[in-house]
Amino acid sequence: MIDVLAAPPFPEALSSAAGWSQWLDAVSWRLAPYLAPDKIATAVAIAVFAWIMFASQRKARRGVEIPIRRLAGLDALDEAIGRATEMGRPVLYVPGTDEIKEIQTIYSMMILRHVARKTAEYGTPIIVPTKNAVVMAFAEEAVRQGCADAGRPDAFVADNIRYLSDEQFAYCAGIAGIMYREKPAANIYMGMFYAEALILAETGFLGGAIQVAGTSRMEQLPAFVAACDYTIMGEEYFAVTAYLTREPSLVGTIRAGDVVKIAAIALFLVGTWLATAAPAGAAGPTWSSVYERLFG
Amino acid sequence: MKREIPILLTVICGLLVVAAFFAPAPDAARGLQPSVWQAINSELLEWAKILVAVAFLLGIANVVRINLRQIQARHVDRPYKVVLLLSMFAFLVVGLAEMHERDLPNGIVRVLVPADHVTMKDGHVVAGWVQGATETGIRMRDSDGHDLPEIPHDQVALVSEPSAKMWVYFKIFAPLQATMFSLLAFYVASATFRAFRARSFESTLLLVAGAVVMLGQVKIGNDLTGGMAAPVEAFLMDNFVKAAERAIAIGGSLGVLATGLRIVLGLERSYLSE
Amino acid sequence: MAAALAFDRRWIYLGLGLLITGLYAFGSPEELPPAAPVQEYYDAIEKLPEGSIVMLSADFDPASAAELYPMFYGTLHHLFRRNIRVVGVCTWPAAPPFSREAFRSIAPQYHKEYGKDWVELGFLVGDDVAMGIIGQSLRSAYPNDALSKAPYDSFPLLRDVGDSSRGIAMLITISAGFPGILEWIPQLCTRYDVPVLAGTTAVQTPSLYPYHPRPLLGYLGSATGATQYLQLVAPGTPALVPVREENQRRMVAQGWGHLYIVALIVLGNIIYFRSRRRAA
Amino acid sequence: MILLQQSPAWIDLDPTAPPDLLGAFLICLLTLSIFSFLYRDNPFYKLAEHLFIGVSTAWYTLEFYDSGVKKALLEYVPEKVHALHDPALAAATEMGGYPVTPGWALAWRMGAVALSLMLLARLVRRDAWISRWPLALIVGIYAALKMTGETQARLVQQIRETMVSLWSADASAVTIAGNLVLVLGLVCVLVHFLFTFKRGRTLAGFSRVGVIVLMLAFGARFGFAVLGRIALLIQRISELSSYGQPDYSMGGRGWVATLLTPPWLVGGLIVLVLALAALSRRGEPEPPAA
Repeated sequence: MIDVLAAPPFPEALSSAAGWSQWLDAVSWRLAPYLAPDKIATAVAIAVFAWIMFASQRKARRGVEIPIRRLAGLDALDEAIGRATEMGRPVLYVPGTDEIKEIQTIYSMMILRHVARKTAEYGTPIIVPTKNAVVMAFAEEAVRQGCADAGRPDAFVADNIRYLSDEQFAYCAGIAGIMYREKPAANIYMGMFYAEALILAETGFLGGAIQVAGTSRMEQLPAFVAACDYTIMGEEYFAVTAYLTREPSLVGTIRAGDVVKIAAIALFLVGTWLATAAPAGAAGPTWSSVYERLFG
Repeated sequence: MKREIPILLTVICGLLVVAAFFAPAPDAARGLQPSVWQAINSELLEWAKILVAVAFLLGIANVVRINLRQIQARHVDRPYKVVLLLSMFAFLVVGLAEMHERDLPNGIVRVLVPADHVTMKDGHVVAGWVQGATETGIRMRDSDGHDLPEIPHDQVALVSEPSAKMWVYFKIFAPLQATMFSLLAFYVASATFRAFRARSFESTLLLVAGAVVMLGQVKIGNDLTGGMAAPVEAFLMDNFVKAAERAIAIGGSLGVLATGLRIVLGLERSYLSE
Repeated sequence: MAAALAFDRRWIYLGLGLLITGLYAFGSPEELPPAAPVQEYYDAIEKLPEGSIVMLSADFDPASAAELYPMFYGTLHHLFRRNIRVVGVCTWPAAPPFSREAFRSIAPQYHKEYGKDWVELGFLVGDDVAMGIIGQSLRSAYPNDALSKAPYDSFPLLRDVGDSSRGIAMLITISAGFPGILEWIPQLCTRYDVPVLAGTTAVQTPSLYPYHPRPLLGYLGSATGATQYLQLVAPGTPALVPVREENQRRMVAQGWGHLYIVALIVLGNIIYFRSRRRAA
Repeated sequence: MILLQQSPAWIDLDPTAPPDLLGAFLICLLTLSIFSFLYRDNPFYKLAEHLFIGVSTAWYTLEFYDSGVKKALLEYVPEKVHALHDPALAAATEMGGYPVTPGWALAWRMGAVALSLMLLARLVRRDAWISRWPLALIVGIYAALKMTGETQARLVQQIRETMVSLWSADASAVTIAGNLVLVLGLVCVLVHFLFTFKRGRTLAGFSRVGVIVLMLAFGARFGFAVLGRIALLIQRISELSSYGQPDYSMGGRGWVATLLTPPWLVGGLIVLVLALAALSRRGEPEPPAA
């Protein structure tokens, strides 16, 4: 399959950048019929990530402690619930505006279980408005389990888990109505939000409630940061569930992401150093250009 | 069985698509032909495409079911739900008729699809339904379903193909959707005044950066700041925002990688327990 | 504070509505200074050799047409003016009418022939998967075109593209969100090494910065970018002059709208801090 | 703004024709009905909202059907059956550029047909287990496609693109500062998103800087969001005002002609109805605004 005559030759020596560049040419030419050479770096990244993920999961399952840093927004959750209890007012938990197929909604249910345990411990009512009948069923289950976790199964009030509307703005108006009438002392927004984030955060702010928000959706974070007291942003959102549940598979995934991030930092710092050190306007390949080629 | 086969399907298809990603690319210059990987990849993606479309069509059944139930239950919004269903079905019928103009019986086409008009250079107008164009001219069919003699391209001055589907799109759908989203301008205005507070160092930074971008993007903002806003905004965007967005992109890719790996390796099963 | 803020938000709405309407009605067009990525977008099209094939993807719907349709319209003029051949595709189901309107009105102005100089392939369902299919083989993605429903190989232009997306010199996507430029990059641009230009909505613009200048050669961000681009293309294209002027006119109202919002932030915060001082 | 060559027709379904009067009235009515929600929820808004859901659902259905069912199955399958008997067509049959026989192409596509039928089982029973097969396939393919593509474009290549030369002889101070901000900013934000390492002072310091960079980026996003929303609003105003030209007037001259154009007529009607409704409601308590 390989036309040996047309194949670029291997270099004589590998002592210079030019030699390495020629070596890369020769190797990728020979690999091309079997594997896309520009995608090798991607394959390595996937393999390394998978390996660390499985290793960390195994470690976590064996009971080795992998620490997870405390998130300011999480401390705020307890504070918010405590304040609601002092004031004798309920806690409002909004699980986002998407369906259960959205991963953030699933994670929101795990957080809800934790929040419901706390409110049950304090004996504070928790109101959960939902935009979707399926989400409502999941939310009911989460709150019920949370109450059970606290040893207070009687604290579960089915009427407080409400289906409002499938229409985005009608759902939003319904939540605003709850904020006006029942005056929750703490509003917790966790999950996937769209344009309504702005209106919710505004209405909640005017009601004077302490507000904690969390979403991995960047578009809506500005509204939450500007109008809420604490915000769990971006990737932090996924760490919350790992932190709360300590489930080995989640912890292992977070760990693998961390290690790859550190590797990424190291890799581009080396590249930046090589690029800065490279002679300006060099004609042939430099160490920097050879290094850059490794990334496809 | 009920669980194993779906997971097996996920794993096999997933691994095949992953393999195709790394498969050699065809290269005509070197005589590398497309491999069987390209064929499998192409057909699997085609399957996914068809299934996504069919799944969406199933959604219609859901819309009908929910709204019918509300109509039956004498919901307060009952008249509106009727409008919803009627407008949906009317538009579906008109749209499907236009799409299948060539396959449908003539009587139905005559009622549901507006006639086309071809104006000739001599001012003469031919009415009928355009069936398509050949190298030499335009083929049309008359209101009885008979083929008209082909009209040569060089005699045609103007072809008018009215479409009820396009009319509904531009006169109803487009203005409604555009206006729905423009409401957000008002909501942003209200929220900025009533709730966006510089209560911490972080939110202060956010509001200042937002103001810089708003001023830097428009002429008057730049004039009012003595030409400072635009360069400051450019520096902010090209460096700070680029750094943050790149970190977010890297973090996002790790999230996709983690979930993707778990799904492709058959470890993630939550999507099956719907 | 409560008193100052609890007044009806509808006054704020009314203020914004009146301001924008008034300025749009009475403002006169004004020139914007050009931005670097817009110039790069323009230059990238200028540098394409005549006769090369570009894939122009309409990935938007009426909700964002205000920002994006002028870009699409201007880009198509620019491409035809430069005698570049255009393959039109859509990954948004509500995009085809806009794309069709633009092609149908612009192609005759440059005496461009359907099938030879341009072809419309229409909407392809599947988001990322649709882009994957297009990247793998345009022929598999679209066995027929959208206008005349004729087979792929009956068009000289598509025969020149062939199977692989490598037959395309550049992808230009006018993109409103998902799916769009952020999906085209992994599925087509980096995977098959196709350079890309993008016009995007304001909301999406910040996400593009990491990909510029590679593989994203240049981009138009929001209404500002569209106006700056039209300023560059309109000279020499009389049909674009009214579009440019309309956009420049809108930018006046836009500017005052921004000032209104900035003023609201400042005012809101002054009230907030004064009431806090009083409370303390 | 559209400049008309001739006066508009009452109704004209030709998309290339100048906007017709009926269309103008509809556009103005629907646009202003949606805007009326800013005052309060009302029947105009509700009607427009439900019409929007109905029409948009139908539009998406038509397009999905056209691309995913009509072209991919209803036209594809007969075409390949035809190719079975036509050697010229058979020779041109391929899958993703790889030549196959029409029989193979058909057989493969039958897989999609079978899976589609399994999906349709949901019409009969919502929890039909057989419908999980096609769902599993969709999930697997999307996951694989996104995972590989995004790792290349957003991880590997983003690392590569960060390898910038920090300074060179001819670089300005601003460029050098920018490069430093880019590289160090990226390091800090990535460090902020490290979760499983104990935080000493160094890590915490990096993380603090990372938060600052993130906040600036969120601010920029906020500024751009405002830009986009206001642009949409201006376009609506522009479209309304294009129908306020004398060409669309029902009669009269001067300002009377303007008042008799669709936006003013429709707007007046909506204001009148809402004002009457408000008068009849006087004395009742105001419900909380959304």
